[in-house]
Amino acid sequence: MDIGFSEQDLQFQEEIRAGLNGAEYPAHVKEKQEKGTALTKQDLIDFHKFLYSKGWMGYNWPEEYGGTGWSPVQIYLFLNELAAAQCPTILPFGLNMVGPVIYTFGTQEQKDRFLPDILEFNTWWCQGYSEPGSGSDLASLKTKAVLEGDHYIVNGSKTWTTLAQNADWIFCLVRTETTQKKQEGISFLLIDMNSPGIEVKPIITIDGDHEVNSVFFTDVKVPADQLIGEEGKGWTYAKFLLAHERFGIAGVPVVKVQIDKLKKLTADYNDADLNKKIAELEIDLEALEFTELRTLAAIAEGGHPGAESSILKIRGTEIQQRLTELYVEAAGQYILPYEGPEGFDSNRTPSGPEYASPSVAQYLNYRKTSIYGGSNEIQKNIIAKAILGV
Amino acid sequence: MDIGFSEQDLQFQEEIRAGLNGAEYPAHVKEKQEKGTALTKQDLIDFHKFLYSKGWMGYNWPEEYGGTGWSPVQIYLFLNELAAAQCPTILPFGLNMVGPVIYTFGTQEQKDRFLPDILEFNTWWCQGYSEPGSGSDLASLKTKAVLEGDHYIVNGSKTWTTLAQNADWIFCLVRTETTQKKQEGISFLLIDMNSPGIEVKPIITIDGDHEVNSVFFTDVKVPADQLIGEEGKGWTYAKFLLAHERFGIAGVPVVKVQIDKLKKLTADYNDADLNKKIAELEIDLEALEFTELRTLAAIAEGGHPGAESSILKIRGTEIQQRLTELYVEAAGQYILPYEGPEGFDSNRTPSGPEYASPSVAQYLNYRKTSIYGGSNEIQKNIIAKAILGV
Amino acid sequence: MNLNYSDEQNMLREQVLKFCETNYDFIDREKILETEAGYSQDNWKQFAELGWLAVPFKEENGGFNFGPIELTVLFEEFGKALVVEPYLSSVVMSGTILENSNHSNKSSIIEKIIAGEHQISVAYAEPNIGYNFFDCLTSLSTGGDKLLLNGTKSLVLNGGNADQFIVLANQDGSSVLILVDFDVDGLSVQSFKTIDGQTCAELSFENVSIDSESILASGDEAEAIFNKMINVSILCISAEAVGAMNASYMKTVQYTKEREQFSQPISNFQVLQHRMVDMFIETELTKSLLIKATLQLDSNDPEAGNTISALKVQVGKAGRLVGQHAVQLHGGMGVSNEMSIGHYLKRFTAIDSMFGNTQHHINKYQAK
Amino acid sequence: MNLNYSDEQNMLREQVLKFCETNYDFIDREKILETEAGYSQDNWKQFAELGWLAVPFKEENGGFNFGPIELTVLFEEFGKALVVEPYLSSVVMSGTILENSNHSNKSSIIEKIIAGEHQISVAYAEPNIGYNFFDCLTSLSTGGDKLLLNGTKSLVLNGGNADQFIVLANQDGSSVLILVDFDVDGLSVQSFKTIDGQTCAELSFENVSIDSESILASGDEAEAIFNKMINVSILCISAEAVGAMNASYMKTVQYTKEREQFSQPISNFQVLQHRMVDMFIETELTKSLLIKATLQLDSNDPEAGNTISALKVQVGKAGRLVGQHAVQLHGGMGVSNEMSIGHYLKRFTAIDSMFGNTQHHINKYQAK
Repeated sequence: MDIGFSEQDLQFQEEIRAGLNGAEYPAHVKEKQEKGTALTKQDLIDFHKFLYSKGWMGYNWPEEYGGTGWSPVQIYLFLNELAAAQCPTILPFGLNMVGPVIYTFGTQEQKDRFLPDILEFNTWWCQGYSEPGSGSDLASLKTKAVLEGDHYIVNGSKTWTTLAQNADWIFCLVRTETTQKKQEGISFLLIDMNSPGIEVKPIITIDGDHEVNSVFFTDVKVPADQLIGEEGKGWTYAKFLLAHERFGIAGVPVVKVQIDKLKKLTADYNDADLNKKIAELEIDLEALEFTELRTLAAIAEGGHPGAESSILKIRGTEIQQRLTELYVEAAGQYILPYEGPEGFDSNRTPSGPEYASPSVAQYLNYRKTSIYGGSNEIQKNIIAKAILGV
Repeated sequence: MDIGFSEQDLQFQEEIRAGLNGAEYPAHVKEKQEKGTALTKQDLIDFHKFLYSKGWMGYNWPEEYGGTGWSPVQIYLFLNELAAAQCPTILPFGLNMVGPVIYTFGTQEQKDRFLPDILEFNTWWCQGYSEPGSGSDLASLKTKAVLEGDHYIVNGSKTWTTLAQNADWIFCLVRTETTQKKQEGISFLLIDMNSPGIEVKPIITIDGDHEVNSVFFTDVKVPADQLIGEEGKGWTYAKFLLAHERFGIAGVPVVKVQIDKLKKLTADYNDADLNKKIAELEIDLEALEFTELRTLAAIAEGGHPGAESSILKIRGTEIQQRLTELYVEAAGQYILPYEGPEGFDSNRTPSGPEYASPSVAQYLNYRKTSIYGGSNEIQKNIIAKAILGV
Repeated sequence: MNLNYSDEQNMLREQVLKFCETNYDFIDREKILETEAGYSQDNWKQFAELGWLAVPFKEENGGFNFGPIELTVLFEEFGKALVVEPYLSSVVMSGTILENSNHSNKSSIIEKIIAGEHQISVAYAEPNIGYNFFDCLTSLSTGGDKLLLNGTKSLVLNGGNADQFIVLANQDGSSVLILVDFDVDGLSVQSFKTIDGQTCAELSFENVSIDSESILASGDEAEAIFNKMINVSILCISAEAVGAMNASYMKTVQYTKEREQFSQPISNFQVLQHRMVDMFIETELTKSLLIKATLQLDSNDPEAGNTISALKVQVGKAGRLVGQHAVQLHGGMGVSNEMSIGHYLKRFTAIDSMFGNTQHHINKYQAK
Repeated sequence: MNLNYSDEQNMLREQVLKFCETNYDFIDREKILETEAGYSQDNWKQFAELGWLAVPFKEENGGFNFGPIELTVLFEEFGKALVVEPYLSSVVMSGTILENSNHSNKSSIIEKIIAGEHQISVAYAEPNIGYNFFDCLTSLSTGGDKLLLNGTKSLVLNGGNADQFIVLANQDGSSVLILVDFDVDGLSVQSFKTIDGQTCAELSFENVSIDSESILASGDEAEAIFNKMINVSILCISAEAVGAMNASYMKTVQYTKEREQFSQPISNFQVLQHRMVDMFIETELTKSLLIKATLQLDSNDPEAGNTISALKVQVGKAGRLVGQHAVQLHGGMGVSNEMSIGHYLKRFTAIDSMFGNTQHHINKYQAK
């Protein structure tokens, strides 16, 4: 065991840092990052295309599929540098979710067709898992796909679909068969969002933002070769994906940067109570960060993310939520004026700390983190099974 | 609504205070209280007999059975004065547990036979509920009572029996019949601890003290007229008793005094962190105290202690446990030397704060409070039923 | 000691409850939020007609001479329905200061408030002083033979709708409370929506000319009156929080009994049951401290200030717990703006932030 | 970066595990606790024969030249079995100071320690200075042509069995570390059992004559060595805590699967399941910080001190949570002295109190 970074690792870190500060980095994105302005769809596309241009997009993919094949330490350093440069979060839907499913369970044709576009960010993916009737209990889903000739006909609806309004493709869990056991009869289908019969309706969340959507499917025709793996095996792929999704969901590098920011923002007040709460959060974050490194190392040794990834999801989202609470506490009464997703009109901005309004929006928005991706209660059920062996 | 105490109430308070400071108060008990020395069995008897001599013993009993018939406010004031004078806790087994069962469900003969001795503290009672196999699940108890002529023959064992080593009588839940439904077939029996066939074995708890015991019954003959109410109805009486027991279990007056004591003990250090934790505990205690008053008031209006008494049990024991943690925190490393139930040899006492060693013993001992009297998890199940209406 | 509400108090509660059931379901409220004023003038008129606006005022000023108990009854019910009408700012806050001041004209102003024709907001907060309201930079100074008011006041509740303001300012190092018309020269008002669907304004005073009759109180008297106002205000929003907690856990219980997952209502899951029990317990404990503080304020108990701090701490913690659990147990629906449940969380967050947050009042209580 | 234990380290773990399985079940331990010394001299002899006492020492002093990693391996396994032998005091604490000192005789003393023939305890705590060990009142002063040691040292681990003491004292406002024989004139030793079944002593020095060769280090050097000793000691008891947490949750899982209530194993109850999940999570998180701190100490990383504080905080909180939950889920059996489970809680409580408790290290970490 040793904790040191090798000469190569440090050089790697330098390269990433230089790249993020280099001329190729999209200037309009950087400007907005620094100002804290919201990014547009195109900004995000430009950012991801920049990553691709540097060869970094497949940071957690095997080389075989165009990935970097980086070591856990390199992945760790890469994500830390992105966060330190206040880069946008890499969108997980293509890269961390459907991508690994396709390269693990897809046909050669599917790999050739979809993986390059994911890496190049030519396609924006979204996730069609939850339904109005099935949140934590995914297996109870009702969206139906019926095979007619060489097409499936899909009817039903999905909900809480993040950024569906921007998406080109959606990966869906659909029911292809009704069986006794709810987990059976579920299939994993890739659907073009431009297909006739798809309708996207916004859901406004309590922070006032439009991030999630309902997606309705009415007689949507989906070519049968867009089925992943076998019919009825969708549950297996879904569980594989969920375990991968949990990974990185801890958001450690971003939280680290945000804690430093909070410390700077409140440095003048020197509030002992707040400072101690921040210290306790930092300690928890250190523990989580090293737990993530241990998990990464285990995976690099050929392990598979299991119950450990549930720890990352649970504790990661708890820490994220606590951090938003500390921002709100620091901002005090100045959280009151409501900014809205567009930000205040520059001629009409309330006084008080500038971070106040975004803080409360973030606090409200982040309540979702303990609900999505399998609620934290479900994660605890998963761990309970694993440690109790029942 | 109004919060003020009436002239009579204030006069009543004065009377209690004067009584506790009066000449009749057993001097040897007072001396030990002030020194913090452990009280003997005889000390406790003397204290209770003093209460009886003042006419205060039946503080929460109806006048009809020799009680004081005091109002909730008077009871509140009485218990506060006892705590402020650092009196021993009134033993609940006779007064708060079996007493109300006897006067509510007993025969006239049983009332005449047992109640006066409880009030006068001529009999020390203990509680025979838990068994090795049935803790939270009381209804699964196995101790058997078989009617033979005018006697029951009792076989089985009870455990966690507090102060059984001092007791003259034990009230027991016993199985008189085996039925499908576990709650049926249970009866409520009063047993003389001097009966042949009873054996008491100490259980030492993690603080090193001998407070609880196992009680074994081998062919113990119990006169049939010591059965309370009807055979098979024991479960009803047990639930009635548990609801009464929870009441007062919050221990508010004692905690209040102990918080003040902790503040005084640590005043010199002026530890801001500790002081804030104490303040938060005091706030929670204020809320609990007024909740208890509300419950007392509701009972005085003819209500029956139900799910509310579970709040008192849960929150009361949580507060008690947190207080012990604060004492341990305040004492720091000086908790290390182990005093034992007898206290340090006066010639061999470690330096460091005197309260250190008792603090850690109390901390360890008080882990029991969230377990006994129906564990806090069981209390939450009870409330869940009540509020969910299922 | 007597812990029972009087018949009159119970009737008042019934009346408010019925009003909210009839006029204040979630859809009604949504429509109100979309209006420019941010509250319903019709409702306000009804509040006046029902006599609610007269509740805390003395009889000599045309009020009902009711006290803290009746206010908490009103606010508990307001809290359940998330009422956004500016009762706190226009009746409680400004009313408390006016009644305790020596302003020659106060009776006639109060009469107009009671009639629902006049609204006054208190301007106490500023951008850089946090919860230390008396450290304000807004100052009243002598310019020639005139008194001039300069400075910025922020977070003025319902300020965009106010006809007058009561401004806390600093005059030569001592506090003053000044009554200012909304349309005086040199005052500009900018109104914002708040996170919980209400409104607040920022006021900027530039050499606003003040005549000495507009000074409601000054020095120690001003601070005493102001503190009294803060205490009553905390009591009212705490009562509102208790109502909102009640509604939150009741709605959550209802939802979990209806929502099925894994082929059963999710209320079957013990972890969720105990979570709801915690919500219930915190609600009850908060209600207890609310009653204690109410009765102490009612009887002018010198301990009332400490209990108010204790209450604010409990409201902060319990509101957070109840609000967050309610959202969590509603799952995705909890974070949707179209369900009421997330709006309770927003209101709890706003309430915690006002008049000193949880940590502020822990420190205040500790230093008692 | 490499997070795998070496084969050698895994073998050491296996060896300790096997030893404890064979010689250290709960009954064995109970018997050891009842002895006068409070530990088993036989075990100590075996520790020496197995080479464990040589683990942290440099080769030049007859040691194995192992580092923090091997120490944590040992202590994790000790923690699982609640081993009471005085490895911390007699090997880690005194060994660290000796090795880093310039004492002329240190090699031969260390050889005797490694052979299991000699025990030294470090006397650092005092009755009135809390965790500020350098503020000690025990002083080394010049009396005529002699150096005289006066004062009281408390909580000296295993002090009743020590052949020598290393005493932290104050000499003209600067720190000194002094080696003192247990039987010198003017030193009295009083031994106590500790709450977790170990022993500690109180030392009283009355004009104890010290020759200058017994001074192991002084001034900044003494403080640097002392701090190093504290860091390694925290690391060792943290590893012990991780082992104890592991054992606590595994035993709890086992118990809940066997214990039936309401006609089913209590492991069926979701609330208890999630409680055990929390125990598991805290154990894993603590283990992570333990590894981080270990590797930083191993590589002399200047950040190591902060991570040690973070670790001590995590150990304090997690130990409390795991220990308390374990007792609660064992019900009455949890508070019985005849079950091991309550003894883990006692050890967690002792560990939290040593070398700075949770709050102390939060403050230290915050001030970093």
